[in-house]
Amino acid sequence: MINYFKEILVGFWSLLAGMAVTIRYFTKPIVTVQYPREKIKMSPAYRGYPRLIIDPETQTHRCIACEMCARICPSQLITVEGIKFPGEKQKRATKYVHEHYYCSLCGLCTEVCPTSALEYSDEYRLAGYHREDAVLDHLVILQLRQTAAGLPVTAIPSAEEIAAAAAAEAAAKEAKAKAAAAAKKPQAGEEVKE
Amino acid sequence: MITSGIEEKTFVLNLGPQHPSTHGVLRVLLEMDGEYITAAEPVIGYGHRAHEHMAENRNYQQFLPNMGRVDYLHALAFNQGYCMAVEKLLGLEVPERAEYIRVITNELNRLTSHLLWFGAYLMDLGAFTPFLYCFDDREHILDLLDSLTGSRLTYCFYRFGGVPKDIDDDFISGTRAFIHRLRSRWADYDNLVTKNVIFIHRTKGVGLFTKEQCQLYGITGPSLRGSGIPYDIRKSEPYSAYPQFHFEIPIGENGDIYDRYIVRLREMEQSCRIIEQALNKLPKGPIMAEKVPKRIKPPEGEVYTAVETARGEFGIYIVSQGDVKPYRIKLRVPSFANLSLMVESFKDNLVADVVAILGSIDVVIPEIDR
Amino acid sequence: MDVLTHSLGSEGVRMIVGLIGVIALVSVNALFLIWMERKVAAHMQLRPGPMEVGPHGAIQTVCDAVKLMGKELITPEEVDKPIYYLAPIVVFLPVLLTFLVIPFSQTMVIKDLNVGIILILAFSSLSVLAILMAGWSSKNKYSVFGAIRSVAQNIAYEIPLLITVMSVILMVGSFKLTDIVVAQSRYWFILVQPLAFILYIICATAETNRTPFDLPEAESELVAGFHTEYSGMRFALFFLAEYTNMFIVSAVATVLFLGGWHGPILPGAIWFLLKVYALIFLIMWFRWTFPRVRFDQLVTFAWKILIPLSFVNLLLTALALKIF
Amino acid sequence: MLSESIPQALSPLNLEKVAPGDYAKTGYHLEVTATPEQMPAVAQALLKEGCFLESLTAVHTSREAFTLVYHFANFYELCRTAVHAVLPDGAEAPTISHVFPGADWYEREVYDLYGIKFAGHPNLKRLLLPEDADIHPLRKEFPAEAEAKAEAPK
Repeated sequence: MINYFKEILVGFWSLLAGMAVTIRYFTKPIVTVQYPREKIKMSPAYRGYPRLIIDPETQTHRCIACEMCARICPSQLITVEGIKFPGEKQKRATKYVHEHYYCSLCGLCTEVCPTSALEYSDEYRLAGYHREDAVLDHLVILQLRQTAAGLPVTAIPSAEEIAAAAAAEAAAKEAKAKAAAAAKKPQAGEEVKE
Repeated sequence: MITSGIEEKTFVLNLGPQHPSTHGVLRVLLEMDGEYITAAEPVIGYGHRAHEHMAENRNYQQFLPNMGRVDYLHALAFNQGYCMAVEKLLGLEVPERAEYIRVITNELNRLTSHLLWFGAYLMDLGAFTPFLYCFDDREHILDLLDSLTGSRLTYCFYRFGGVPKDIDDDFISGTRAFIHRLRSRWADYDNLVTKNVIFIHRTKGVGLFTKEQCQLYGITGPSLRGSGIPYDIRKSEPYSAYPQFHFEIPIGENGDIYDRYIVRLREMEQSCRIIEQALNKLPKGPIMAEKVPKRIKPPEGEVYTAVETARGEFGIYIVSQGDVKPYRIKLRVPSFANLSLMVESFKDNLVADVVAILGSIDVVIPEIDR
Repeated sequence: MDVLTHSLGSEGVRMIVGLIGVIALVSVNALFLIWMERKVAAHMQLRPGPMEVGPHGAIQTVCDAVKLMGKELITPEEVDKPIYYLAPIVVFLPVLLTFLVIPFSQTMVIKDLNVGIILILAFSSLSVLAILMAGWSSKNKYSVFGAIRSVAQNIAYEIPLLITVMSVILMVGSFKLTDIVVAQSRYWFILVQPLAFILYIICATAETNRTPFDLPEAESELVAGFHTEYSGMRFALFFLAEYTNMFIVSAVATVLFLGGWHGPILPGAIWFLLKVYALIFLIMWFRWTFPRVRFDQLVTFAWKILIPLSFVNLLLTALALKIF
Repeated sequence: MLSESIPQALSPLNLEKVAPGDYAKTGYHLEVTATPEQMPAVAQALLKEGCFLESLTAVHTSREAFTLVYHFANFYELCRTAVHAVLPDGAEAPTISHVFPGADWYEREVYDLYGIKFAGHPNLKRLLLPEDADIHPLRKEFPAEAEAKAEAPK
């Protein structure tokens, strides 16, 4: 009988203790953020979609179209094309498209890049109305950012320019091949294929 | 096997796949006699993404992001298990500092997982408010991990041979402040939940797992420790920097829901202890092994490594045939075994207990489905 | 007005004005209560709650009501149609009728019946019939569970509720609500009947199906319980009835224990409403603090704890009345 | 010491190989090779030693054969036993789900993903894939992810 009443009292007391907690929190200030009105600054390490870095010296991107990122990407969503323009030492990207809807933001592309040409953006509003909205042309985005920062805009090579460069390169290669007729081609496309 | 018949006095209740408390897309067919359950049969696989098949078609690095998505609540443990297995295959030695960073982030991640479980479980039992208190706490950890790893949930942080980013003073002071804050909250949680008479009545003596059942079904994690078996991979098969820290393995007595609950609560405190020790003893040095090959191409062989996730033992079995792609990866996930025993313990319980038992073993359905 | 008074008599005018007043009160009150519930819940959970429509989201519930009215009324094919259609109306009408006897102040009572308290208890018990109808006709297993639970729960909790009310009535010697309030002009009955008050609040929470006794609609177990298959305005009627029921049980508690309209300075009606809303806040406070009890524990609790205690209370009251 | 008592318990079964494993390299303390037919007896012996079934899986080792891989561990002592059993394609392996009920789901999973049938299993149906699926995706002849993507209509 005593146990019966004791149990009731202990139980009742535990309920009161719980209610004391909630009423205490009732008077505390709120901790949430009213999103569209207030925004939180993203941490510097935040991984948005990867984008091309604007090199502070050359004021353009550093991509040499080596396709390392395209090969390591788990979802195979990066398309890079590049060509060696006459008079330049290295290849230069003519197309860098990122199909962001497949991206898992793993960060392997930014880590593997030999010229550290990629960084994460702090963009988190990635919703779109169409699937195509998530296809990011990084050279176009780079132009937009350059315009916003008041820097000279890097032109995207047109198809004719690319064709001309390709022809020039082919010609140069042919000349080189003739010069070293017996030499083998150095790199036979390292695999990591899909 | 469940067969339904009109003339029988039992009937079949379809719980899920869309149900407020099946924690994802789990479907359980319950054969009921009134509100009592006579048989239960789970139907899983709604979230099957064929991770094991993906593994066979990707090279070792490309499989890394998958590991954050098997169990999205304790992604870093899965990261670690996979990295450890590949490091074992390659014979890589991980630097001390990297191991410490792994332990710190891993335990923080365990805290997020347990906090989410705590909140979600109380929500299963009908109390909504603790859920948001936990999320308030959890948000602080997510901010910390965000500042380090760049993502908030499906982390892909560890790399073969170490970690890609070092922790800074802000992270260390933030972590210390968080642990202080979390400890000040235990009293509130106790008053609001642990001592609550309704909670105690809902959980004591319900959903018993005996030691024998645990052995037969291969239960691991807090569900096992609630039954009184002190099996925790962090102690039983020490890995990473865990042997260097002092911590206890909380165990329960009866193996009911209440014990599993208490085990998880105490485990959170132990995680805080581990993090504090790791921050105090954090060694200086590199965070990446020196000779990590650019192309990961392990020699022929097979390896099995196990790590302790928030839900139990995650084992990864890799068969390598000396290729850049793994020949076979098997993910031994804890909830898979735990769920198969849980179904047994549904019998002769009320439908309200199904929700309570299901929540108490903390299933993450994508982990089971893989 | 004179014409009306002439043709209907002053009593008739009183009834019509009262009816309009009640309908207005019920809907405005429900809208306010839903907003209040959201705000209470939000602030207990460290968040602001609705903030977008109107100052502090005050018009949010109006928008929701309009949305619910505009929604399609979905009728599942298999349901038992007449009962399915009838249930939302059956749940709502008795709720309206109970307002007939609630004394907001000495004069603000539509019809001061001799059996006021009994009328309220009788009509509020009807809501369980509506829940049974809704659950049974929906042909959904979850709904049936909700309905069955609701019936068992209401039967179990009706008894202690009546017995606790009896102990107050013993003290007053009248079923008339105004008499009960007038009897409290010197002191409130909560001072002499604290146990009865606690028991009454527990039973009232169970009667109105609120957490921790919200088993008929236990969200995490039964999806939405008896109103799983209802949509649009039909669902809104259930919702309205729930909140109005909360108002009624709190009003009765105010009358029985908190001295009704008695209070200094402010007019009686305002005191009455203040007390009612304070009690409603208490019930909301329960909801956002406690987990849900299990069905068998709920019934055990009623039969093994509440009913014996309420009997003890009744006996003690009778003894005390006999002695003093 | 389990690493001694388990080989003793297994010795009457005449297994092909019971040898200590290279823990640092593979994570195994004991490596056992058996035939699928011996598996119920092996499981029984390990159950008596207090082990639990950690995982059960298969590897499609070659066109003709699978290897069933069983991992056993113990709650109280660190001793992982890996049992390999080679199973020719098309053959049935006896179930161990009557010994370890936990193997029930693992065997269903292996059946689901490889099409290996387990004789005596009480409820051998698909676990992860839909019940009407007609594929066994972890067999090596199943098209790889990239090929499947290419075939899928855009």
